[in-house]
Amino acid sequence: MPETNTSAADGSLEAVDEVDEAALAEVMRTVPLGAGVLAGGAVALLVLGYLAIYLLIFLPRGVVG
Amino acid sequence: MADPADPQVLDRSWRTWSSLIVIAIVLTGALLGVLIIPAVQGRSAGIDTFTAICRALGILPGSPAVQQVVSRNPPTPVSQVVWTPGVLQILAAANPERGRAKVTEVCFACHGENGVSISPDIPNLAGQSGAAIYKQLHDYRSGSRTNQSMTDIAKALDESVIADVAAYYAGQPMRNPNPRTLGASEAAIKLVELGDPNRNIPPCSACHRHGSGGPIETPVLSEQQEGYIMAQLKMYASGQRRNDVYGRMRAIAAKLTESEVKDLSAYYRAGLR
Amino acid sequence: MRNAERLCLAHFWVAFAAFAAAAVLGAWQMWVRSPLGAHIGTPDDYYMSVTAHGVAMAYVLTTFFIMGFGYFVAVTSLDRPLPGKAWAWLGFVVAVIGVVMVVITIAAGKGSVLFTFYPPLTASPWFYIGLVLVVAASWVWCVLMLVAMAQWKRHNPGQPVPLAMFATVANAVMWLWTTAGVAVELLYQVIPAAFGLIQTIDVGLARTLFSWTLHAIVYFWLIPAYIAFYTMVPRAAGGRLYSDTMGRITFILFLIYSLPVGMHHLLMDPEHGSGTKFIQVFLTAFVSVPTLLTIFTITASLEIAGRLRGGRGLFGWIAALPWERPMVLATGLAFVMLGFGGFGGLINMAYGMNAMIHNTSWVTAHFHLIFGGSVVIMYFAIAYEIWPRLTGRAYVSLQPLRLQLWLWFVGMMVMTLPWHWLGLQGQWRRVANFNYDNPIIAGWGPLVDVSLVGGLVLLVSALLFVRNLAALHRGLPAAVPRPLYALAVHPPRQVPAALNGFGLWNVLVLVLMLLAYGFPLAQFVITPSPSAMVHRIQ
Amino acid sequence: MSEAHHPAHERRILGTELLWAFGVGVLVAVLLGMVLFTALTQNINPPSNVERIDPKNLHLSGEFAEQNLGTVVAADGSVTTRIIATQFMFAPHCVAVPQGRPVTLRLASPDVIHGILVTGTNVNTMVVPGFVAQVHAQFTRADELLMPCHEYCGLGHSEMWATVQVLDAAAFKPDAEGRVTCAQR
Repeated sequence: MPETNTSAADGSLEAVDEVDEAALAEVMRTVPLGAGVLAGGAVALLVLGYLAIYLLIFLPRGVVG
Repeated sequence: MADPADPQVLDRSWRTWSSLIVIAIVLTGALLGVLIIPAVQGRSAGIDTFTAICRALGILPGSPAVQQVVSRNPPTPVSQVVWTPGVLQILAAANPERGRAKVTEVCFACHGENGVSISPDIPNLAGQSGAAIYKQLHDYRSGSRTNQSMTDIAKALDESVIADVAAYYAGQPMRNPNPRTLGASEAAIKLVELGDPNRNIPPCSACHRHGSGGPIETPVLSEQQEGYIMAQLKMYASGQRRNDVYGRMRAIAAKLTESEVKDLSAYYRAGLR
Repeated sequence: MRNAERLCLAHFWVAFAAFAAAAVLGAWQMWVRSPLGAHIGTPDDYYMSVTAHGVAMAYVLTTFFIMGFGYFVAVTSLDRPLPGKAWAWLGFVVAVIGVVMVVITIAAGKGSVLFTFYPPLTASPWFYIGLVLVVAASWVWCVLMLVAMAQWKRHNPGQPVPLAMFATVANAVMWLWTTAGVAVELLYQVIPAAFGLIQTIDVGLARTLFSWTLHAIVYFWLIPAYIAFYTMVPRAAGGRLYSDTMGRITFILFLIYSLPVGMHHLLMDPEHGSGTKFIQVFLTAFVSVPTLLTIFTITASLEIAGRLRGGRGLFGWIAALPWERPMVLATGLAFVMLGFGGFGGLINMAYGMNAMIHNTSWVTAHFHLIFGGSVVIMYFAIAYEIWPRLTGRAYVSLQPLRLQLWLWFVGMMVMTLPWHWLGLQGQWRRVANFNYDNPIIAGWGPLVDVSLVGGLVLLVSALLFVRNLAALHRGLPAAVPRPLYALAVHPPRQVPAALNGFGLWNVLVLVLMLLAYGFPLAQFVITPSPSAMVHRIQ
Repeated sequence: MSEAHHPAHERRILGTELLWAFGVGVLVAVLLGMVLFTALTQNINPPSNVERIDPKNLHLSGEFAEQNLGTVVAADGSVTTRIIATQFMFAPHCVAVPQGRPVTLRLASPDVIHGILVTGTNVNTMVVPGFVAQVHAQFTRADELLMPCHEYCGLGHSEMWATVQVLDAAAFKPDAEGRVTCAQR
């Protein structure tokens, strides 16, 4: 399939795709530190929310079974 | 020694480990849910471990954590009719021709030969649901519902004749809505189509029209006699009539005002739906 | 595209037409339930509308979109013509006939049993038969996907199947397993009852069979979004996929763990023991694993892109991402909604805690966020991404596309956050109107109004979406766009057979289903529970 | 081969993913641990009675006949409330329960699927024809609560709700037969 480079105008959906290998090797030294912190933080919030609902709303409403 | 990069070798360890992990997970869940939790809960509630495990599996009724309650004594039912496939079979197998014979012998005098009654206080039966007619005749016969003339008539009928009569009247054509009576009140239309959430009143049409998916025995209300509906609603409200299972109509009728009873009776004389 | 454009476009347009109509109905439903629209429309109208909304969104939008997208992926990722294109068109026609039957029965008021059926209530048999036709057509699609992958493998021995196609086939395999439950329920219980051939239904059995389908079907809807995450988003952002292997493992985990967990929809049901419920709750916890793996892998892929574009520091890469591209923007918004929706889901699955929110607006909020939010916004992004390839035309501006995505996100959040709160207060589901004279319910009124605003924003967004796509058909012809699929940082050269096919996983699914559903289903076969009389709405 | 394409680097990526997966495992363990802990220490289960009953003749005799419905205090002091959920109402439509005492709610349906919740509490169950649904609960505050049907049961579903009166010890007075009915307000 022929590849045609379109301009980076707003009308084009296309991502600039030619990833430079050297640049990639460079960023891979840090990746996925930011992602780990971000995703880890988000998931930690999720667990905190879960525990909060369990302990602060569910259990005080009384035991069922 | 095999090359560790060989796809076959790679695959063998994938197969083994993934199978082991997946099965270990589900067995852990089963061990906890079916053995450990019920055993511990049962012990704290004084239920033996075997019973608690059977309850957790659903083989025995009850919670593994709570003693099961004991049922109460049998009382008198408000209606003896039980809807089963067998009863529907009887209705489906009924013979309208035999029903006609009975109708021309007895029923026609009040309900008319084709189901249009002779008086506003006697219900029309033309096109009525067979199940509804069957239920009422059955209830008259068993004494769940009483009426000076109907009780004696119904007691003389056996099950198959009841079904035949029900089938005969159910097969009679319903009359077309009478345009003269279409001017129903706003309040009645609201009750029929919307009900009143504030008073716990469901829309009448949720049960009383064809194909509403409501209780099997509910009569279809359309082109019905005004005086009859009014009388029945009043008898339900006072508890004089009580063959509605679980008091569904008693509860609703008790909440209706006098003018609503009048409006609804007028509405169903026309039978908009 | 090798002439599959028309096939894909036909599927997509049926999907999106149903979507737009359902969005209108959804907004109307919210209005009549709110204090502002009290006493407008009858319950009959409302349940007709809810049934249509559910059927259109859950069965028509999803099935047609997934089929169209599957054909697109098969042709583009394998770079081969689609096998059995005539069969694909036949399936399309059968599915459309099914939809027409369903629409007619619902519009006639003979289908008001909602899209989840609730036997012993039954609708007109043609309602169910229409749905069966849609499902049968989707089985044709499943077979074509399997054939396409098998043919490709024959021509490329030892090569790893492209991830997009691997995931699509995972979805097809899962769907074949998934539909077994509802197919048995419909063909063995509900349709005979609707025709009057049987007068009673074993309700416990019917609910258990439906639960077999009920959870995995959601993952059937979801997998296209994840295909976009793994195979389109990294390239759209200008980076690489962090790990191709994790992608394969994720889709395999979806296949095996979305099926033996459906009984968590029956946690409040009296027909199963607490122990058999616990087993499936235990497994349900593991169905969160593929999503949590995806969150990390995709965030890492985006980090690669952001850093390649000059982002620095711990979070600087986030600002450096090309948020002006719809695919990237949709992913960011989808992740936020996935976070909230996933949070709600964790509460739902928590065994005893389910009692706090079962059948309340909390649950409605949960699945609108997960499905309507994160999944459908990715459907939008996928459509925006591939529409130029299908039509050979280019957007004049991406502005309306971004506006539409933002509106969808804002509308969804404004609608569902109040629902969570209302659910905790006990606002229950599936009612045509609320009695705002009651002091408890009156207190809910303001929040219901807020959620209505969210619903109206969603309606605007839905209509704008259809407009954006329709406008492109009249756009300027453009050159063939560049490749769509992302490369991995380490493109797979060879993968173990386990990660290149589904034989092993099918065996494990079978084992899990036997352990999870074996006894719960067998109990109804050993001693059928007392059956209930059929109640016909027709 | 650049550094990023080195097999060692590929293994490092997988190692990082495994580390994350380990974290996910910890998360799953925490969630399940919470469930397990409350199940073992507080006996919290979902309502799972699995008690079969024929819905077709519920009204004829036995505990779900009309006269047996409502709240009753047994000789041993245990409180049981029997409720019928039917199209489109509850019988009784007002349920009296005691504050701060264990109550067993037993529900059955003679027709189609229903379900109940009690607002602001954890009381929740499906009512499936063919089974007795049972909830063991304690109501903490004296209050008047709503008990709606929360599962679609037909065209009158929206109007199907009952009231729950949580009565304090002074107001919760059984009659000679042990029955307790709602206070008129």
